[in-house]
Amino acid sequence: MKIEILEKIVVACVLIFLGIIIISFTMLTYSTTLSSDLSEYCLENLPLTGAINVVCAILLDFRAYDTLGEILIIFVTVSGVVLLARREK
Amino acid sequence: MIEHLPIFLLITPLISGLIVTLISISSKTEKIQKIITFISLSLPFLYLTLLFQELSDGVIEYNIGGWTKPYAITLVVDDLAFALLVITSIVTFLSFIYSLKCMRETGGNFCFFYLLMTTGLYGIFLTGDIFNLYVFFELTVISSYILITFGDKRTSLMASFKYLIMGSIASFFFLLAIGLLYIKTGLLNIEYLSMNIHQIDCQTQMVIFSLFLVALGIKAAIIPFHVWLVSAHSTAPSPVSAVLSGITVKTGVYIFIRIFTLGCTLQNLNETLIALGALTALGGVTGALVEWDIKRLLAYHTISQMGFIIVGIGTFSDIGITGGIYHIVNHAVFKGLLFLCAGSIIYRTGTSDIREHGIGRTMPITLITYIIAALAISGITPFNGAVSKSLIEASVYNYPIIRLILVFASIGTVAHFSKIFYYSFIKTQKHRDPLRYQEVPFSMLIPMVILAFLCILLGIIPNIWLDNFILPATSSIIGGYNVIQFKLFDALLILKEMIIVALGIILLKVIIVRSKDIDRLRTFISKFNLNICIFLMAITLVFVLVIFSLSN
Amino acid sequence: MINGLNIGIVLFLIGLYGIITNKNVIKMVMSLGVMGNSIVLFFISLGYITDGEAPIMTSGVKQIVDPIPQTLMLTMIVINLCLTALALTIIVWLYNEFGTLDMREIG
Amino acid sequence: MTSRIVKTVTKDLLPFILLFGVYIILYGHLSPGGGFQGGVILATAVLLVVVVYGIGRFQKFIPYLTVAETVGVTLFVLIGMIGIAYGKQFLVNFGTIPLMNIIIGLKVFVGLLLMYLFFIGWEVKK
Repeated sequence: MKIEILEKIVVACVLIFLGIIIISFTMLTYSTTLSSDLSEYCLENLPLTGAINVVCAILLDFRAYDTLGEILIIFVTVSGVVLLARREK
Repeated sequence: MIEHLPIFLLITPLISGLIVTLISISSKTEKIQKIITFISLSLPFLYLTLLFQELSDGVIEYNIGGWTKPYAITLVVDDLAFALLVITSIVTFLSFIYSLKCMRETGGNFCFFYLLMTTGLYGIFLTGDIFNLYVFFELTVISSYILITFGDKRTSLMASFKYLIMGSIASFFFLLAIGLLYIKTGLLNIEYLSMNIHQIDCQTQMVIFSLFLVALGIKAAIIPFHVWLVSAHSTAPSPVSAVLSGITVKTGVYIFIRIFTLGCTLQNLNETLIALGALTALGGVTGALVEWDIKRLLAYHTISQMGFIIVGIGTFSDIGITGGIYHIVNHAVFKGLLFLCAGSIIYRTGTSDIREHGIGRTMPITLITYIIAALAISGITPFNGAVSKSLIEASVYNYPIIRLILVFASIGTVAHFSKIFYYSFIKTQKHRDPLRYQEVPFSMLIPMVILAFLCILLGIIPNIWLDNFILPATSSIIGGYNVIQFKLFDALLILKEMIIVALGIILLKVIIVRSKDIDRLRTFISKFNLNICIFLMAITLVFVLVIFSLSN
Repeated sequence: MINGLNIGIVLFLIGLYGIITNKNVIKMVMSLGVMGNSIVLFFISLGYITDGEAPIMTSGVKQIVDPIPQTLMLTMIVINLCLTALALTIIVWLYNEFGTLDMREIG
Repeated sequence: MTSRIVKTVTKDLLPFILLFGVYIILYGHLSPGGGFQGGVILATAVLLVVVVYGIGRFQKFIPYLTVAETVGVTLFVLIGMIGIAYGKQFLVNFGTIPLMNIIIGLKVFVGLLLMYLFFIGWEVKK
C-alpha cells in the first residue's frame, strides 16, 4: 500500500515538473487580433462557398477532405462495433 | 484525367470497400467480395506506373476543392512519397493474396477493414497537410485495432486495447504539437510549415519537437514507447502482421523524415535521435532473447530494425537518410516475407512456439524463402539488408560507440534467426503427422516467392535502385545529394559479415546454455507493462526537454 | 498566466497522470477522455480572440474568433468519440474473456 | 423505466427534439450547427425512446440502418466525384454545402444509433 502511494507521488512530481517546463517555455496568451493567414484566406473566399457560417464552410468546403476522412472513421468504427458485438465467444 | 491520379489512388480502395459492404449486406457469398478487393488492390500498380512518368517532370501536386496551395489541403507526390506508395501497394497486394486461404472464415468483413486500412495508408503517404495526416493516421489505426481482433481470441483483445491506448496518447501529443505550430505560424501545410519553422522562438521549438518526438516515437516504436508493438504485431493474423510491421510502423518514421529534417535550428536534436535509435536497435534484440514465440521474436526484431532506421535518419546527412529510406523499403520487404513464412508454419503446425515446430525439410519453398529473408535481415552481402545497413553504419562514422552498438544488434539478429532456423527447420519432431507436415497451398506460396525475389533483386543491383528511387527521394527532403556508388562485393565487408555470423552462432550457443539468466531477464522484461511504459514516456519527455534547454 | 491554453496543458497532464496510475481499464479510458477534452480546450483557446464573436458572418459582425481551430476540433471530437466507443466495446469483450477489469491481471 | 411520467414526457418531447435536430442540420450553413451536431441530436432523441420503451421494436431496423450508413458514405464520395466529372478537382463546391450537411446528418444519426442499439442490446442480454 505504501509503495503505491509513493509511486503516485513520484508520477505526480514528474508530471508537475513537465507542466512547469512546457508552460514556462511556451508562454501562451490569448491573441488580440486574427493573425492566421489560413483564416484570413477562408474569410476572403467565404462568399464563393454560399455559406455564412464560417465553421461550416471550412468543414465542408475548404477542408472537406478532412470531413471525408472523419466520416470514414465513423463508418469503420460502427462496422467494428457491430462486428465485435456479433462475435461469438 | 491524368492529373486526378493521386486522388484515384485513394478513392479506389475506398469505393471498393463500400461496394464490399453493400454486397455483404445483400448476399453471403464471399467470392465476389474477394474478386473486387483483388482488383482494387491491383489497380494502384497501374496508377503508380502512370505517376512515375509524370514524376520525371517534377513534384505532382493536387489541390483538393480547387483552392490555392498553402491554404487548401494538398496531395503531394514527390519521390519519397512515391517510393513509400510503391512499397505500400506491393505489400498490401501480396498480403491480401496470402490471406485468401488463411483468413477463410472471416470473409467479407476482413476485406472491408483491410481495404479501409489501405485507404488510410495511401492517405498518409499522399497528404501534404499536417492535420489531414492525423485524420488518416486515425483511419489506419482504427482499422488496425479491429483487424488485430481477428487473430487469436483471448490475447488479441488485450493487444488491441494496448495499441488503442498508446495510439490515442500519440495522437493527443501530435495534436498538441500541431496546435503550437498553428498558433506560431498560422499554417497547416507541411512544406510551408517547414519553411517558416525557423521564425518560431527557440523555446517553443523545443517543446514542439519534444512533443513530436513522443508522438512519432510511439508510432515508430522507439524503445521507451514500444510496449504496444510486440503484442499487437504478434497476435494479429499473419497477413495483417505483415502489413502492420512492413508499412504501418513506417508511417511514424515517414512523418519523422518530413518534419524533423526541415529547417530545424535546434542543437543536439541529432544526438538525441541517434542515441534513442541505438537504444532501440539494441533493446529490440535484447527483448527477443527470452522469446520462444516466432511472431513475438519477429515483432521484437521490427523494433530493432526501426532503431537502425532512426539512427540513419537522425544523422540528417545525405548518406544516413539514403540508408534510412532504403532500409524502410528493405524492411517492408523482408519483414513482410518473414511474417508470411511464420504464418505458413503456424498454418500447418497450429502453434507459434518454435520448440514444437520441427518441420524439417517437409516445406522446402517456405524453408528457402525463410533462409533468404533471414540472410537479408542479418545483412549478408548479396541480399538487400547488407546495402542499407552498411550505408547506415557509414553515416555514423563519427560516433564509434553507436557503430559498436549497431554491430552488437546485428550479432543478436543473426543469433535469433539461427535460433528460429535451428528449432523450426533443422530439428524434427518425433511424432510426425503427415497431413500437418506438407507445403502450404499455392496461393500462399506466390506472395512469399515474389517477396523473396524482391529481396534478391534489391540487393544484387543496388546502384540502379539508389540512382532511380532512393537518391531522388533523399534529394526531395534535403534538396540535393552526392552520388553514392555502392560497391557490392567488398572483401572487407564480407569478412566483417562472416565474423558477425560466427559471433551470432556463438551467442546462440551461449543463450541455450545459460537459460537461468534468460529466465531472470524474462521477469525483468515482463515488468514493462503499459502504465510503466507511459511513465517512462513522460520521463523521456522531461529528459529531452532538459537536454534541449541545456544545450540551446 | 491562467488562461484556457495553460489550463488545457494542465488538464492534459492530469489525464496522463490518470492513465499512468490507474490499473482499471475503464478508468484508463476515462483518463483518455480527459486528455481529449483538454486538447479541445487548448485548440478552442488557441483561436480565441479578446472580445471576438462567433464566426458567423451576419451583418454587423466586426471581430470574429479564429474559425480554423474550431473546425479542427469538430473533426477531432468525432474521432475521439469513435475511439472511446471502440475502446468500450473491446472492454466488454475483455471482461467476458478474463472476468476482470484489472490491467495487472489481464496482462 | 416504466414510470408513466417518463413515458408521457418522452412521447410529448420527441417531436420537438426531432424538429430541433432537423433544424440544426438544415440551417447548418446559416446559423450555428451542422450535420454532425444535428445527427447527434437526432440519435439521442431515438436513444431516449429506446431507453424508455425498450429496444424490442427497434431490433428489426438494424439491417436497414446498416444500408443507410453505407449509402451515406457513398453519396458523400459521389458528390466529391462530381467535381472530377466536370473537369475540376475532387470535392469542389457547387453550392453543395446544404446537401452535404444533410448527408452527414443522416450518416451520423444512423451510425450513432447503431452503436447505441448494440451497446444497449448487450445490456439487455446480460
